[in-house]
Amino acid sequence: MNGVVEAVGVSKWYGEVLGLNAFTASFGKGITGLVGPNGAGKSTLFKLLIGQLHSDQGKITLLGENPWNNVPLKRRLGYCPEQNQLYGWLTGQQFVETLLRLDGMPAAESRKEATAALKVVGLSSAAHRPTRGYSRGMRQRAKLAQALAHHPEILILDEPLSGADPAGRVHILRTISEFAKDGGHVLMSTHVLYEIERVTNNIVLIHNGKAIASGNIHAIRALIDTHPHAVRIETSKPRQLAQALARMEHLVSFEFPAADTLLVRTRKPDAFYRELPQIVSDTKLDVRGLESPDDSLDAVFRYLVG
Amino acid sequence: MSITLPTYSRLEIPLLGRRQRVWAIIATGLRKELRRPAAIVVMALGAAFTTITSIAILFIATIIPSGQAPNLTFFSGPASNFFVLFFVSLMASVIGAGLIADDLQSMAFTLYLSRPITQLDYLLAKAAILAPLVAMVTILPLLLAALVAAFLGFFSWTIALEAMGISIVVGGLLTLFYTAITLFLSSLSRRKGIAGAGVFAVNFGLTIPAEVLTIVIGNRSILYLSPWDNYVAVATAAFGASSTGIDWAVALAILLGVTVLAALVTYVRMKAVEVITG
Amino acid sequence: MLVETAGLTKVFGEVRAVDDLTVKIPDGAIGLVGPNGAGKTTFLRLLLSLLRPTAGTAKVLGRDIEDGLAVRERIGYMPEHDCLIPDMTGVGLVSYMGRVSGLDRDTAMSRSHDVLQFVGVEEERYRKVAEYSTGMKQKVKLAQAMVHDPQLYIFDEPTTGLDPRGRSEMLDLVGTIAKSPGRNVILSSHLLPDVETICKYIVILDGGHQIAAGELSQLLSGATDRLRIDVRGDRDAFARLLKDAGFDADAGPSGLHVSRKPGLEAAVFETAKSLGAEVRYMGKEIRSLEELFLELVARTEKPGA
Amino acid sequence: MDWTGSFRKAWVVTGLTLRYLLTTRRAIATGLLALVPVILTLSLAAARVVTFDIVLFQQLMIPLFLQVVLIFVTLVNATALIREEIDDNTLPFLLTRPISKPALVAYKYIGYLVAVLVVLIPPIILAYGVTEAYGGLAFTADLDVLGGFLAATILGSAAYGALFLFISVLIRRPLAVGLLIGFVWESVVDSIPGDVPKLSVIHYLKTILKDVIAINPLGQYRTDVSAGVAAGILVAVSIALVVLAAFVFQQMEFRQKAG
Repeated sequence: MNGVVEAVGVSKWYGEVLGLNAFTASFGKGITGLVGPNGAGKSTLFKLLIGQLHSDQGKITLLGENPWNNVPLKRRLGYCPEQNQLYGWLTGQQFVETLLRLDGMPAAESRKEATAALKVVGLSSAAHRPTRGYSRGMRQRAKLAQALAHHPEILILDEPLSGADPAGRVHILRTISEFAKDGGHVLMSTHVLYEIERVTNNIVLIHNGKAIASGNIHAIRALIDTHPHAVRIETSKPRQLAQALARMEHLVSFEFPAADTLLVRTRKPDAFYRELPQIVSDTKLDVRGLESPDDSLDAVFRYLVG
Repeated sequence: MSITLPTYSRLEIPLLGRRQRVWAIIATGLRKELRRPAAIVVMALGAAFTTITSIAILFIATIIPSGQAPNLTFFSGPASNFFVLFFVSLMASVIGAGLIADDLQSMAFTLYLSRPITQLDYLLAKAAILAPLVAMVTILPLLLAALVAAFLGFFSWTIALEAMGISIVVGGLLTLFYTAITLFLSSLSRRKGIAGAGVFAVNFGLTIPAEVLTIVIGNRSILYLSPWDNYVAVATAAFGASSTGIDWAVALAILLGVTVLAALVTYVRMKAVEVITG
Repeated sequence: MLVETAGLTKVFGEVRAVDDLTVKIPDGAIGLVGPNGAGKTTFLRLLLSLLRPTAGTAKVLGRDIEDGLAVRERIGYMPEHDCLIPDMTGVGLVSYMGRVSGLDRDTAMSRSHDVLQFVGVEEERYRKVAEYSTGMKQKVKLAQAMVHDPQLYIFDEPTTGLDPRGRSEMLDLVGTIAKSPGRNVILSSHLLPDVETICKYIVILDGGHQIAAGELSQLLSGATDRLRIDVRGDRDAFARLLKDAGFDADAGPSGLHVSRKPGLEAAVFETAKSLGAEVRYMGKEIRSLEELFLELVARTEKPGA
Repeated sequence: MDWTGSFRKAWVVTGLTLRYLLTTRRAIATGLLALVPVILTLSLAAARVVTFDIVLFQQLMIPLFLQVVLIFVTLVNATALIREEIDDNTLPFLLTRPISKPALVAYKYIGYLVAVLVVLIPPIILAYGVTEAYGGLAFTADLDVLGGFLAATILGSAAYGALFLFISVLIRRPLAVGLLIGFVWESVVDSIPGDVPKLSVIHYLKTILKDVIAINPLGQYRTDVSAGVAAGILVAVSIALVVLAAFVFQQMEFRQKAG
């Protein structure tokens, strides 16, 4: 039990509605990405971790402690909720500053730290405007600033990228990476898979209140490697190539969807990719392009979730 | 599970005009209120209570010998029935307070605005939802009281019919006033509770002190402060009864003025409402 | 022309949300992109005639935006934020909105079932909107925009908050609409891959100005003819061997990028064979809209903006 | 226990609450209503009403100030403290800070008390001042009346606030229930015989006024407790209700609106 988050058989129900169902997982250091469809239980997990909900069953710990009504633990975490509401009548600066002072920081110091945090998230120019006029992307940054400003050990970010524009996404992801580089832990959920791939190798797939896969992205890639793949090869001689490839035992079918295309289905993608260069360079066949729609986090997600 | 896409289908007939669009809002709004338990309870209680008390007031007036033959002036009694004030406040806060506030809260206001109607259409439709429901405690009891009295032979049909006509005008005035005030309060905040509390505050915050003061110092011009007393002055004058001490014409001007002002401010405010999205 | 504006300006206090904007947008599937605060939402609201321009004029489908009713009769709008009436059923809400647009009761009901069927809201249509999931709400929002069969659809961030499956379903729906003859789409989104999937023509706004507009394929054609190769194995060694063979390969986070020269493909497989590496992807390096966008926005970035 | 830290947090939460209650639009509405007594006394003075004296002041302020303004202002403000943060989803920002939930309730309640007193006290003093000035009396002439009303305002704000705060923690639509209690129950309770009036706040407020003030329209008011006891009961009830609210809040779970 030395993970940042340890959950053993955690269940949470809202009346009859499922939140988490015997959720068991252990998250390590650095950045961990939580991926799952809407209603899978990501927000429920976060709320349990920040002590806003009480689990019905099982045991959950954050940084080794039980989070429910645990006041001292709050100093060590920063949370960025999914909702976009802020205190509209405060400016960004006042917002972060006030929350810092609630951490027990003296006024002068919290002003300095708030200014610094807003600078980190790139919100300095709007810091003195009331937050009610902020766009979604600016709200995301303000929420991130208040989560970061007191230098917590762990950041819990619920959909931190939703609503941010492309430049904002890049900025937020960079901020998160730097936080993790300085030794912080980050748990973040997102729907946009290719973006989580940019900042972390650790992901947890949640579905129906359970962790269905977790760990290094390469381990999940291994999952990809064992489920059937379709590979589209662009070549001037698709039939000759098909003949050459036919000696692979794990191939299921060949298709010729276009004059210069060969579509191969294989049961063992890793073996296929390992053997392919040998065959291509031995036969000197002209292969111009190679792609597989099944070789992505998106695809593995679809495969596991069905 | 994957979805299959049925084909995109075309609409072949032209759109109806603005009047039908506004009517759609009214009809849907009314139907919704008539299905809400809270609204039904308040309406039923309100209509029943005000009607019964109005009839009672009318009977008592005819039974007590006043040296007068039953005439139109007897109807000023039910018209100034204090229960009307109470229930009109209750109905305004239960039904009216959410009419605009809810749309602001759920941001459905944007949805209305993206339709081919104007802000004015929207407001008129909302007013048309509230007004008939308010009329159930402002006009209906007076009509029923006159009807019952005529059937029982206390009044001649001529007098009863005349009383009903006046009731519609006078009750209509009160209905308009409360509709405008309630919609104004409802447009101020996206929390309908505050609008509802506001109706109570306006009513009791003005009527109670005005009446207390009048009794204590005997200067009746203070009653101009109270919308309810203005209405009573207009109603008694309309039924030809002796004056309550304040000039009905001034009272009428105040009521109409406030109604128009509230409607105007609401309209200007709704035009300026901007839902922040980013 | 779908949209034509001349000197369109909208000022809120000191902020010039839309600033002297003159654009000509052709019919079809249009992508509207720009950073936060670029004036996209204001621009869309001006087109819907929900805001009165401070200066300038605009025509939508040939009609002046002064004539708000006529314009809105022809537009279906799907706002970004939640906007559904929570205590109505899905089918009730859609048919209600149809009637407010001017459909008669029966047509509104029939259309409402049709469009809910189209967007894939099945049995749930009889439940109250408050109980819907995010994806379902998004679909109802789309359905209410379709009910009066408008000529122009305006989608403001239709995929926000959706999970990958919801997102691809939504994009399929938007794509189907965009492909229907006589139906035009303006799609405003931060998710540039979405825009790339749907739109043929894009308009990029920043600071209330148009900073670029044109056919997507042309805007993106500036990319040189390069190959991207996704290698599983020793990527750096792979790049070194290719360089030794005379190709200017460099390793980036998304794989190797190599200028295309004759014999490259053969060399790639040769190298893979000698290193025992796997080639997972090999194909044209497409300059993505995101790269173009970041480049353009960086160029026009004003200090303190 | 880190006392300076707790004090600092109390200061911040109280300040935040004050700011919310006094700088948003609701402050305009409550402020306007609170000004009605002043406007009334000013117009009475301007109209040169003969009987305008300290007895009239009381006759006016009991139904108007105690039974309408006080209830409305405390209701609108006290129900905002927790319930509006829940509705607006802003509560997580406070709940992820190292401050316990009961402390949060207590500090917010203090902020509320300051805010409503800022809104309610000046008008009552002003109205009193206008009355005395009109009668040509010194400001100190009827200090017992002013004192009685100030005490009733402070204790009433505390008790109603605690009551409405407790309701707002318990149920989702606190304003509706609050309206019923405040405008219906509190106004009819006096006409119920027996000990029933003791179940209302207004009973104790009137008791205090009756006991403290020499010239008194409440002279005939039926009550069997003294001002001191009444004040004690109100304070005890306020504290009990705030503690209850804090306890319920401590055990509450917060789920966002579906989405």
